[in-house]
Amino acid sequence: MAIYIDEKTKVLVQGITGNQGAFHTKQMLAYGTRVVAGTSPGKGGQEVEGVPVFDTAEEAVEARGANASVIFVPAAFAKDTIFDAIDNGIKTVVAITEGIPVHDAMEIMAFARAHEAVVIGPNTFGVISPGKCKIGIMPNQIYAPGKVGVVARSGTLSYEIAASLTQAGLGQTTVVGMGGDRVVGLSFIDVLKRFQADPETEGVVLIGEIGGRAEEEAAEYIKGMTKPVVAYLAGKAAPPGKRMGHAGAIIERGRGTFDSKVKALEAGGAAVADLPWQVPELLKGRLASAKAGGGETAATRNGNGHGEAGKKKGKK
Amino acid sequence: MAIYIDEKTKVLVQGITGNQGAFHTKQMLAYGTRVVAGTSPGKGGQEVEGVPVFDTAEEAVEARGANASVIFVPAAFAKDTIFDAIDNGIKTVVAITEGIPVHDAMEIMAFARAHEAVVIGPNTFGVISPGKCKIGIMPNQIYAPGKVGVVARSGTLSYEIAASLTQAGLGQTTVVGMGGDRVVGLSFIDVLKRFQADPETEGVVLIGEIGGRAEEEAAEYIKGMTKPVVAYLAGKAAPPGKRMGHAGAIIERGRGTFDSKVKALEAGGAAVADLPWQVPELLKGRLASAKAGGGETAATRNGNGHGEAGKKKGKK
Amino acid sequence: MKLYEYLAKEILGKSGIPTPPGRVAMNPDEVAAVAAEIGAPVAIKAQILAGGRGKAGGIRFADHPEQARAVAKEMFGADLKGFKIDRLLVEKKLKIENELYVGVAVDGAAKLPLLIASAQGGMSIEEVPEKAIVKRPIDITWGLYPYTAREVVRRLGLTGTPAKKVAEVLVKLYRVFRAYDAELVEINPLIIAAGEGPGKEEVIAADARLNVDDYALFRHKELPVIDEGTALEKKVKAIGLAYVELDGDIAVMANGAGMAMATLDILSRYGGRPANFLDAGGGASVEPTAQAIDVLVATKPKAILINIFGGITRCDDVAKAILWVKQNRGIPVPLVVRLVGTNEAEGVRLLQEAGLNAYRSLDEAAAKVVAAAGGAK
Amino acid sequence: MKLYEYLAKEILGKSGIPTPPGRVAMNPDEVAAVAAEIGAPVAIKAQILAGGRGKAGGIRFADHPEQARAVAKEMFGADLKGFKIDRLLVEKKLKIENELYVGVAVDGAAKLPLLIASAQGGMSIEEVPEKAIVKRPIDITWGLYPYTAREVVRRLGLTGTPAKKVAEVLVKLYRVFRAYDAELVEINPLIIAAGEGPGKEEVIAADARLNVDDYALFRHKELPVIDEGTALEKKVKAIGLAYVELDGDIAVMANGAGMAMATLDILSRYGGRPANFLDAGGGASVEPTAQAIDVLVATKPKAILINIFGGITRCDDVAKAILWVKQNRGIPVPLVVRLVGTNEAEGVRLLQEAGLNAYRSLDEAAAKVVAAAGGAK
Repeated sequence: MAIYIDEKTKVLVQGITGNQGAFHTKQMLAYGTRVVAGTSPGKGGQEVEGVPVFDTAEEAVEARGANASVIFVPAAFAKDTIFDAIDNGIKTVVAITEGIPVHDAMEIMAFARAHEAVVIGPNTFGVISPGKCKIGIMPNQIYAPGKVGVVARSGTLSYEIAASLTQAGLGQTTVVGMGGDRVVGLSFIDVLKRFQADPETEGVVLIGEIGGRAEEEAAEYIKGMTKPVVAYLAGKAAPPGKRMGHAGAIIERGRGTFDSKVKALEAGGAAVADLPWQVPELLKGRLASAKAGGGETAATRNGNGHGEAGKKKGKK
Repeated sequence: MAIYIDEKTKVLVQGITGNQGAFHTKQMLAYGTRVVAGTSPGKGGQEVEGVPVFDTAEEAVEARGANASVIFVPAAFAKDTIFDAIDNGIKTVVAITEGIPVHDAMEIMAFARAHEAVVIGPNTFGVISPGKCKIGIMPNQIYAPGKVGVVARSGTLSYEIAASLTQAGLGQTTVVGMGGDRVVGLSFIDVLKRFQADPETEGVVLIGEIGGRAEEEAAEYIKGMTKPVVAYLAGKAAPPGKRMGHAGAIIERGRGTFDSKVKALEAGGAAVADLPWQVPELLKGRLASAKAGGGETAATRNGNGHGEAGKKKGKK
Repeated sequence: MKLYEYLAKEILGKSGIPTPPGRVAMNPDEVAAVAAEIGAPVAIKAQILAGGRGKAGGIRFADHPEQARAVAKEMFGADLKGFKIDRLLVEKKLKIENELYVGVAVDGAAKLPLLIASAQGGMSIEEVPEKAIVKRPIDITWGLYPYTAREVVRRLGLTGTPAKKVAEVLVKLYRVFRAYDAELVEINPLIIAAGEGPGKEEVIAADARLNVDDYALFRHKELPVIDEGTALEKKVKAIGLAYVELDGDIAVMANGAGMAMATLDILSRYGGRPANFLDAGGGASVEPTAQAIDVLVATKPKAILINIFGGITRCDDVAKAILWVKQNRGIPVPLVVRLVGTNEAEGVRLLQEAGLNAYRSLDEAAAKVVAAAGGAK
Repeated sequence: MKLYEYLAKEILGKSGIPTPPGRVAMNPDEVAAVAAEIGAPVAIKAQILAGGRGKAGGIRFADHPEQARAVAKEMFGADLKGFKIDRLLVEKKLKIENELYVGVAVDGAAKLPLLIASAQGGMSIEEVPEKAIVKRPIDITWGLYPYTAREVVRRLGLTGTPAKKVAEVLVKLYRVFRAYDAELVEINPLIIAAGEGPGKEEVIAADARLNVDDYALFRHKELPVIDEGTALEKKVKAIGLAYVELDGDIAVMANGAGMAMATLDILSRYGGRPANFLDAGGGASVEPTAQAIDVLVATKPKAILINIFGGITRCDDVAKAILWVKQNRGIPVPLVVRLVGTNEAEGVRLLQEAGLNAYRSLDEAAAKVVAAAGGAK
């Protein structure tokens, strides 16, 4: 199994006639994603990469049974487009678009909540269940099917780590990009809950960064998880008070520092890797001891993972 | 049992310091209603008829456990006041206020829907479960506890008929005023469903009027009811195209005529009285035959009630 | 409150919906001047607060300013559907490709705004077959978004530039509906004009109606006050009560619309003919009630029936109002009063002290007043 | 985008929130003129886009226009918290009874607007103890209604006229927050002035901050353009990318904020000191990427590291951008490129053809660039 999307997911590409929309439609099709329809107001009747284009999500859902949507429209039109998808019954929306006004994002999340839909992003690289379905802009070649769930705030950093997992023989159930904007649809906890409930996922990689309180909150949830969690955090060397590109990645008033996050995650029972390419080794250790230890929760374990890989220490 | 309100209902009077609010607080208390609190922004700390006044519904709910509210504030403030009640957990709001803008009413109903609250009114005389609780502005002396449910669009006309029921020995479980505005919280069907489900209610009186399609829609529902329904409709002599005071009471394009409503209701199995004071007699006949006939639905009966009382015909 | 076409168009125009070039004119010279200014041929349209104006001859055309003046002279002062023409809207005559209907109304049953559209515009929407009408309830919490407008225009069979422009009009029309507390805003016809060729089509509001919720006028001080109805109806409206003129000889006051209608029904049953009815409403105090009775007396009926079942209205207040009119103005015709409900005892006592009788039974009161007015007709 | 205090107050004032009489002035004469116009004593407030201005001496007072001119002469051109003072807001000095804090901000975790208020205004809200702060998330679907404002002012311990007026300010403040796509709007202090006695208290926004969401500026053409940051930061922002200046000697470009931060972390681990970082973002095409590299070269670093894991960004585009800069401007310092992901093969081929090497391993690339910049420090 996978979370959010799988081989049955029928994808609608909204904004399919734009450069990015068309390029990634091709990439998604090449990956094997069932891209069934696209929308582009005023361009209904055209085709992109063999995919039929409609004026409205309504037609795309009626004619092609789309049940997930990916958004490539410009930021100014994103709210209308996402509303279109959700109002027509689509329950999973992946918003790639960057630069969506934060008030629009708040309204989008309220609309999604009222309609019990999930919005992944905005400003996300997407979500991929390797071998089954890819919705997003991540490279096709770095993933492999397997047992590890990955959740990340940042795109390229997650590619780096996903590629190292794959290289180490650790395939993925699903890799989820939460998105880099201040207001996004998913929290770490939302995704961790899904991985915890997914029978195929055996371990989880959490890729966070400085700023905000999301990692600290996730740490609380991790305490009750029965599956091992390995984290990597970016921003150790970032100076306080500077916004580091992502909306949230700024250290303010002692909150959201690298150290506070590492401390919280380790207290929650997660292992924290020093370098991206140490994640696979750390996770292998954790998976092995989880198998040995049965269904104990992270909080009952006393392993402190920070530096484990670097120091080449075994599991206590 | 009663519907919407009963002896456990703890009433908050919003706009308690105004003339109408204070007068009807006194009347409700005299009836035995548990009026536990009032609100009037800026007047918190005062008392009206011994009832403590608060600035906010929040305090009234916290301090006094109010679980229903009645609205006497001027129309311009009604939306804010009703939102206040509902947002603080009150699930039954009786809006007496006349003249609420229809856009405000639409927003009130959307807010109530989102919060699973019931709004009775606006522009209603209220709701009364005789002997248990009265929330509204109806005279205290005309009701009696009993087995008949009454639902009406219009206030004074319902008083007329309730008084005649009481006089005839037919007490009431609950009398509900839907309100005379174009947008109100309850439909006939909403209330009929409650009466149908209420074990103590044995028969129902529906007091309608020309205009709109509410009576025709109710007639469809009545077909499936196991309890007898007697209707009285106002507006037989009203000329088409003139708005008769109530927002809805206008006959337009052949819709909502007296004859179409009578026809629909009779087809649904309801008896329709010619004059208000014929209602009790008609209902007694229906109740007697319902008792004899058991749980059959109105649609399976073939009684056509129109003029029954006038013509002194017995039940077929 | 209904707005004149030209005012409705001003509002639509400000909201970004294209309207024809033109202006209202109050006399024939002004009509000619506007025609000269915007360039003939022009349409000259009577500004009255009623529909079906076109069929009744309320829209005429002129090919040059002088002809416009002549046409205007014929129109000013003429009677149209019961209204005297006192203002004309002079507009550029349009080349029509296609006529649509678009409107937003309050749907009482759904408790939501209802977007209504049809490809068969130009006639009253009531005459359009149901299957040619697209209806779409709008979630008032969220409003009307472009995607919904696109769904609607698709159902209308529009494509290309007209589809895009009509969808934009729908979004703006809904904004007007909300911003102006409208009960109804409609554009009929919304015309599609050829423009400068394919892809350059223009969409223009050729006629418009905007009815604002009377209850919401307190927050629309920007709007002019437009009074509808007869002089008496206006007078009673100013008191804050509802009044309807009928064609009989018994003046009727009751409290509550349902009760007022039932009172008419019962009078009819006894062969009486109501002259009017006045809904004293809920909780009117002494002074407006007295003013209302005064209005009834002024209609010179053969008899007056006052039927009050007191709830929020108090019987003693009604009695006081009756006595005030009786003492200060006099009531020259038979007055039958039926008084029950809140503060009934006090009200009856006050009337009795002044030598007036009050009935408890409406049946009896109705029979009595019909007899007083000369019996069944 | 941060607005100057005087612009924020203009907007609050237009929205019905009382602000002190006053105006911005661009030179000492103008300061004296405003002081004469509104009447001394006045407050003279440096307009800079940073907080903590009061403590740093950015607010001074004058008892008459000439003193105001003298004070202004001292202030203009002075450096305050890294900003050069080029405009002063001259306002009537207020008699303060009480200072509150009120603000509305975006709460990322709750995905909702957050109303924040405290009876302890006048200092930075970060310094106010948590228990003295009232926080109330607002359902963006419905907005902030007066009843919510009343609940908040009750928690602040206000009663009477101040309670009523502060509640009104909260409702208006939320409207500004929404209407201007604010990330943050705050009034600190919101002062309560005695006015003409009990019940006549006045509530006035003594200082104001309004930060508008950069992403929403496209729909706020009514706002002036205010550029923050250093010249280089502005230049990169104009290209549409994110740039942060640091104090080392290795210029860094990476794509994606997380990757950029991780790159700095890894450089640090090898003892390297980043001079800056530039987030090439997602999907930047050849031209902006070339401009970005050009910016890095202009910072005169000892070495440059470009770290790209291509997703929406295509490796071949990055390679083309590098080659364009190399050919047209020249790259005078060691350049280390790490290139993997979308269109990697094509990108690597292009670089190789031009005699440049691309690494697959970030570890290796980081070690290489630190060495090129002179080794660990």
